[in-house]
Amino acid sequence: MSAMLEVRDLRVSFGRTTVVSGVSFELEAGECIGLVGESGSGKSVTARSLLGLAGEGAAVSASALRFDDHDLLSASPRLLRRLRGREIGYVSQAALLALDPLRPVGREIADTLRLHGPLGPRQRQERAVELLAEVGVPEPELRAGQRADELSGGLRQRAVIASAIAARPRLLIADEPTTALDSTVQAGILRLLERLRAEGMGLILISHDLAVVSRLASRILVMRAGEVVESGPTDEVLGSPRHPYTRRLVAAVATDRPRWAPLTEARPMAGALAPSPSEALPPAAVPSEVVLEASGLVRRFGDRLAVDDVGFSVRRGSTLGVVGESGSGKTTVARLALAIDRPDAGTVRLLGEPWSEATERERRPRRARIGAIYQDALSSFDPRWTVGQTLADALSSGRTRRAGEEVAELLERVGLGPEFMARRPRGLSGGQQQRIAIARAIAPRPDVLICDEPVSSLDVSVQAQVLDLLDELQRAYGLSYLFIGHDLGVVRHMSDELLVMRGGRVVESGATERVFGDPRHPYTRELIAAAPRLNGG
Amino acid sequence: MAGSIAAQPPVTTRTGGRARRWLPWLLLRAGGVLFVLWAVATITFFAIRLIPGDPAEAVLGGPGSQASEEALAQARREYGLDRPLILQYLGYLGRLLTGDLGHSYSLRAPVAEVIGENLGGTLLLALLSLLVAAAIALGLAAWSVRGGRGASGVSSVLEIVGAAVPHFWLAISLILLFSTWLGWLPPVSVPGPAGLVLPVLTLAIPLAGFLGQVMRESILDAMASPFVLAARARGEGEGGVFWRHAARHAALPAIGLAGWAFGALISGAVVVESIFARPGLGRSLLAAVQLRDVPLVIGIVLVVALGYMLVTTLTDLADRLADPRLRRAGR
Amino acid sequence: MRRPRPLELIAAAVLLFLVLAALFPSLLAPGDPLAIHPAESFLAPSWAHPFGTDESGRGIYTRIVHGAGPSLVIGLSATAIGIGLALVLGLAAGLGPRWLDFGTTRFVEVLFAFPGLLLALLFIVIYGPGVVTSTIAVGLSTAPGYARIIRSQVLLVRRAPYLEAARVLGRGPAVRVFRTLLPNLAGSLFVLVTLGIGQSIVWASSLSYLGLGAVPPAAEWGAMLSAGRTYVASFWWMSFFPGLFIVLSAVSTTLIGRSLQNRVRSA
Amino acid sequence: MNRLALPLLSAAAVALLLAGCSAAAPTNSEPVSGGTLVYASGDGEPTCLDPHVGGNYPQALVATQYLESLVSKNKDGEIIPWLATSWKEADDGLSWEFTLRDDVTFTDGTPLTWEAVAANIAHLQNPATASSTGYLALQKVTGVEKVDEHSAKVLLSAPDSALLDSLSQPWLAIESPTALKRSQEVNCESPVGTGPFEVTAWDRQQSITLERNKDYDSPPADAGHKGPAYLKKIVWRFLPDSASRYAALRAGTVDVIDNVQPDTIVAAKKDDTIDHLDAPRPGASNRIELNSGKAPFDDERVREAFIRSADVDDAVKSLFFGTAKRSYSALSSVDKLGYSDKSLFGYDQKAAATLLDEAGWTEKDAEGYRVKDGTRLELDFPVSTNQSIPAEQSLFEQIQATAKQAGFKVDLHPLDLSSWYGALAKNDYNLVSAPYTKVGPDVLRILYHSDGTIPAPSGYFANLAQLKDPKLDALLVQASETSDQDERAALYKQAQQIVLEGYYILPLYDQQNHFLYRADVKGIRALPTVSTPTFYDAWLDR
Repeated sequence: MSAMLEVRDLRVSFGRTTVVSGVSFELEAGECIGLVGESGSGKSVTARSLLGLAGEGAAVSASALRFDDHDLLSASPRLLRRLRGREIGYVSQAALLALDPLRPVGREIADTLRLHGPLGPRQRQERAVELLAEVGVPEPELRAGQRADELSGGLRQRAVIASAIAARPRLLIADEPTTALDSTVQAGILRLLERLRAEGMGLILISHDLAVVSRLASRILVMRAGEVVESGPTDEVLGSPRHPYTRRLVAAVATDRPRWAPLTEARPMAGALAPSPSEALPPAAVPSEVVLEASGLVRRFGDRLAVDDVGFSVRRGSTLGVVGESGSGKTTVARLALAIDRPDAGTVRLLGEPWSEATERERRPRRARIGAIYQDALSSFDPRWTVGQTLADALSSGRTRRAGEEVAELLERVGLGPEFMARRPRGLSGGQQQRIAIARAIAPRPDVLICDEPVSSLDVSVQAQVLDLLDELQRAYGLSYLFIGHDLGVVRHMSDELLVMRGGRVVESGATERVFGDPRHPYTRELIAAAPRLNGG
Repeated sequence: MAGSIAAQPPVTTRTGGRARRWLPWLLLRAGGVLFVLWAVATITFFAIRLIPGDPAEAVLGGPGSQASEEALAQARREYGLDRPLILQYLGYLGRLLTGDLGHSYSLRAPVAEVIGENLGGTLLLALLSLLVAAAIALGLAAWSVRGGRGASGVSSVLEIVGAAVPHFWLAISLILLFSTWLGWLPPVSVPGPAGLVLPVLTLAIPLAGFLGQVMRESILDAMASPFVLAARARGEGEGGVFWRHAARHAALPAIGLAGWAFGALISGAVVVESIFARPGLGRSLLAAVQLRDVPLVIGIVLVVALGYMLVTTLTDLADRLADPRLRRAGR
Repeated sequence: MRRPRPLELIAAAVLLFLVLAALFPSLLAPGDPLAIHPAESFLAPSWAHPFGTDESGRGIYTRIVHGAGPSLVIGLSATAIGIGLALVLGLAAGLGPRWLDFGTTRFVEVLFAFPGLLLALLFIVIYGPGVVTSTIAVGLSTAPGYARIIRSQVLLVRRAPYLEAARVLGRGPAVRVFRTLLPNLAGSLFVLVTLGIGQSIVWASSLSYLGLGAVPPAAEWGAMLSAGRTYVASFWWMSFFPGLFIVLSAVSTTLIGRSLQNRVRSA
Repeated sequence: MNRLALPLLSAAAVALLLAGCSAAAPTNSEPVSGGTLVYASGDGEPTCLDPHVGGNYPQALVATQYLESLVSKNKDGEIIPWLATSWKEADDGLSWEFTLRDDVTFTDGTPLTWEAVAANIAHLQNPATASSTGYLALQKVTGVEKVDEHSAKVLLSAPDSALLDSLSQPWLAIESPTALKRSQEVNCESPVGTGPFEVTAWDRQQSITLERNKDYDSPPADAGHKGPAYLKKIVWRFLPDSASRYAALRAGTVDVIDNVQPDTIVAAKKDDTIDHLDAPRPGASNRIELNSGKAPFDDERVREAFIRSADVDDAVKSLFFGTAKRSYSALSSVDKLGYSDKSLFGYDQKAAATLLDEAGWTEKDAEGYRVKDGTRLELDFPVSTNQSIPAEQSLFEQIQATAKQAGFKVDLHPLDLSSWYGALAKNDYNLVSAPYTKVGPDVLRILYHSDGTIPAPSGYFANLAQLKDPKLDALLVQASETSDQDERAALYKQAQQIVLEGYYILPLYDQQNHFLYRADVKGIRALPTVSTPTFYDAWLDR
């Protein structure tokens, strides 16, 4: 019996640029195949072209593109519309935006039933509530009437899946279903997809996160720049990757990689700072002075307690990691540390002197001592300035914007050539933007750097380069980091000591290896268990 | 005749929240309305006093009346024009609070009655024009989204041209075309629908130009958004996607524009009502100012200001109901 | 830079013509816009008079060219007044403490509550008709619209992450406002200005129509349009061409503004 | 796009065909009773329908349909009976006795008696009525006495040869005494008269409704028929925009329009569905008054220079398309005693130049304007946009242009009515043009007697030329008192010679008063008193 879905050397191009070329795979009912690749690898376009939604002006060709006995290539728009939703379900990439903010969630689910089912409006509404329950949404009646922004990320994702499977399609395409979700929520979503596959639904799982794909997919296609560089059973591809790109991808995953272990082939650091490429060695244990400490921090927004009695201390040259799910208060702690926000109670001291109690005027000269980098680097740059101007401004603390040789040297230090000076941040890749943000932060030679989710939105390989850069700079300048993240593997790899936060409180703290070795608090244990690991299970 | 507007819904006052917190918003809003009405009445009261010419003369059948000294003196006493300005003002405010808008000099009738007669005509004209403008703007947007390559270019130019046409030039051209040459429609307003078509079109086309430009951006954003892709992936046709999703998103900036649109419609009504000889507040306002009919001017201005405040309060409310993000973001 | 679309070329050509006409009218139309030739009144458009002649035999083309100056001056200065006042109100509301924001917003609402035309009417009836008063009147009545937009833009930019980043880098409030906030505000202001010029010309012509604008025999488009109004049934060209140029100038300024904005945004 | 264009074009073609040929009008010879006539006026809506209050022309136009005067006039200008069957002036000229018709009742049932005459004259002279035209015309009346039930004696402080002329005007029409006892507000809204129609509704800013007076039978002597009017109803509308007013007439939405622009008269001549009624108003001709009360026009040579520098003939020909005849007289050509002298007003730039040199305005400034000891020869000319039709405003612009060649800088200030009167009250003018409608040559006394320069309390004064000539004053007073027609004609001729030869005014044309009406509306005629159309004899040939 031929496969449910057959794709033979699929090719998609927009005008002259080819985005996908030579992609072939088959899929049986109840089987899950994984498409892995970084952003721009064409994995998402491949999936969408199955629905005829590759995009405006896309030219799709293939020697075979069959779903059951339908030839998707020559299907009429009417047939495609009948297939979408009824036979092939699709969970779109930016899942958190896949629900119309102005319409109740239940209505979005009922729409699929309206398009493909005989049910009247009232039965559709009831069925939508049942579907929400089926995908594990608590209080489905209440949630069905609410709008997208009144639901948490996880619930929204579940509602999108409910909408995609409402008409019981035989194939489900899940495009980045778990990005930007906390690990525990991520685990829940993957369990749901696993159940659907087990019930006989064909599943195409698309993600940049190898660990996520490895948990569900029986076979994996690794895509790079529109081509399949490697494909085969999951354990083979991950266990003994044949293609160098796959190897680099597997290596770049920070989870379980010890502190200081370079995630990228050790690249000789140009310039005066090239340390000897010795194996991962922590810096000499210098008697560490506390550069930044906080005690008894409390911060309330309206009737919500965002930070409740949080204390910590960061030693010179070392990294304090702060891990917790969204809404745990870690970003608020960062803003209190930076004295951008005033605590309701408790104090922050920088280099031994009062920091949160000081007035803004007193703090201004000492601002140079503490820098910051953010998850969305681009929005932290003045849109009208070029890279050169941004860095010159940081160097001269605002007086001159002349792009001089110090700027070139600063760029070099973060691994970028002088030609970047004239460029506008808007035109650069995510990784390059974050490097420039780091260059700007270290320009005034700070002692402490607050890193708030610096790599969360970067592809795995780019993430690795940025993390290695941070390690190099820490070792070269004795910088101390307050490193905040929700990806357990990344935070563990970067931090010497760790804070685990939940609901605004520190539930556990201590040396990173001790906390991961024998986690004392149940929430920490649950977090560690939920973190996806390369070796499956 | 208010200024132009870019696609930017106004930032509303800073309170909001669940039912319990609606109260402060309502109180603040009511306070704002009262303040604005008081300010408008005061400014108009004193501004009109700056106009050259003797108010008493305006009382006696308008300017150029060769009324005798006794008649003028009697009029001054009757309308209290001989008392010091401040007393007149306080007296006037007092009567205002009791809802007495005073007596129109030129029309020799209570202002409230004059406004009552004319309000209907202007409101009907304004509402119809708003609806037609919205329909044209939405139609253009739908055509540009689904009409293929040239469609969106042409429709955006149409919008810009529409917004750039002066009301009276449009009115004259429409009369020339539809009445003088084609003879389909009466050139001046006659009872019944036929008399409404040209005046409404004259007001609606420029407004549609503005609404179109404002809605176009949010419609194009919506059509390219993930939730529209998800809808298509569910099997929704292009029509369904436009009317169920994109059109609603276009309503947001349009609602934000309603306050400004109300002002533009009233100003436009002054011109349209005089060309088409339609009774209404716009025309009465123009005549009242020229005849220095103080009570009538202030009466009409107050009613328009009240109308404006109602519209902005409604749009504020609609904003919050339509887009919960505003409410939750505490804006 | 994107290849200019045909529309932008046309708009640029129209604007070029208007600016040339405003600066060197006699270059484009040698005749005297005020000289009367009673024998040649009410002539239809012909080679001698491309836009026909008016009731006093004056060439309408000549008067439109000589009218470009005053009309553009009204457009520019009314916009300057409108946006200038709006900038003060918008910045005060956007940057100032909450009570200032509340106060300014209420003031803007009062201005808004006045129908634009009434504000202009009162102003003109008090200080007499004429180009200067109608310019100030148009400026005043358009200010609230702009103030509301500028206020929302300021609030938007004020909350932008790059301003907070500047604070982390230790920049004082003055530096943050003048080196970062205002320059970024200028971008969105630019669109307002181009939109404003077109609208001011249109509104100034409406005032002339109501007999409150330029004093005859000045060759100002609004006054010409108003004068031609009574002859519209027999001599359509007296109203058509001034009206056409009012629309053309408003459309071309808007188009140029819009395309420059797209250029800046995508540069 | 072309999918849509085809149906649109064909529909337009069909419509054009329809509009082109007008329905063939059934031609009846006998008047048909019934039907509603729609009158569209270009004037502003009157503030009061009782012409006693204020007293302007829009009031006269509508009041002619429902109020009647004691006497009327025929085409030859002779006074003819109306509500009064006969009248006799006392030998000493200090009183007039009027005998009234005994078979007339007001529409509120009150019979017409001598009391009506007394009540109306009292109402006109009562300051509360704030009458202006009526009040000025009855300055010499001291009281009214009963002679018998149907005849009254009007007492005068001095003989008044213009009394009958004044009484023939609608502003002094006779209203029901019972109605006059009501408040002014009510009376303004529904005045009660004896006319062929009566006011039944006034929907402000929309229309006035007049309905046929069934019991009417008191037409003036020169009326076309007896008994009630033919029309059942008249709807009196206000369409200020002249272009849309004319379009409404062509579209058949309205039947009669006034304030017709010259170009539309010419267009109407070519359209056989529309007829034209030309009824120039009596009283002063349309003229530009030169303010001799202040420099530079206190010097007669400068006045003549200005008049010689104004090319009025060409302007009138080009702007009015021959619908208005140039006038060289202070009075309307309707008035038999009008005197004109063409030679005084020839366009002669050379003469103007020599006169200005003689008057000392020898130097010229950069722009070519005459200068004398530092001051420029500048003239303020406030123009009332309500009272001067666009063609007249263009005429002033053309005069401005030709006067500029002679060195006069004429500044035109178009103002709304209130500001215009304000400027006159402040003597803030050198040139001005103001129409004055009045039956009879006595208008000269109001306009040129030195008493006319004394402003009324409201600041208004009629003698805008500010002419103070004792000899002229004496002539005007004597003329207003003599009842000998020949002596009266000679006196008024001398008076007009003084005004014209003193170059105090620049006459333009008769006060234009044009009406256009659908060809199928028969029997419209203008009353020879103030040239207002009456629809008593009108009927619809439909």
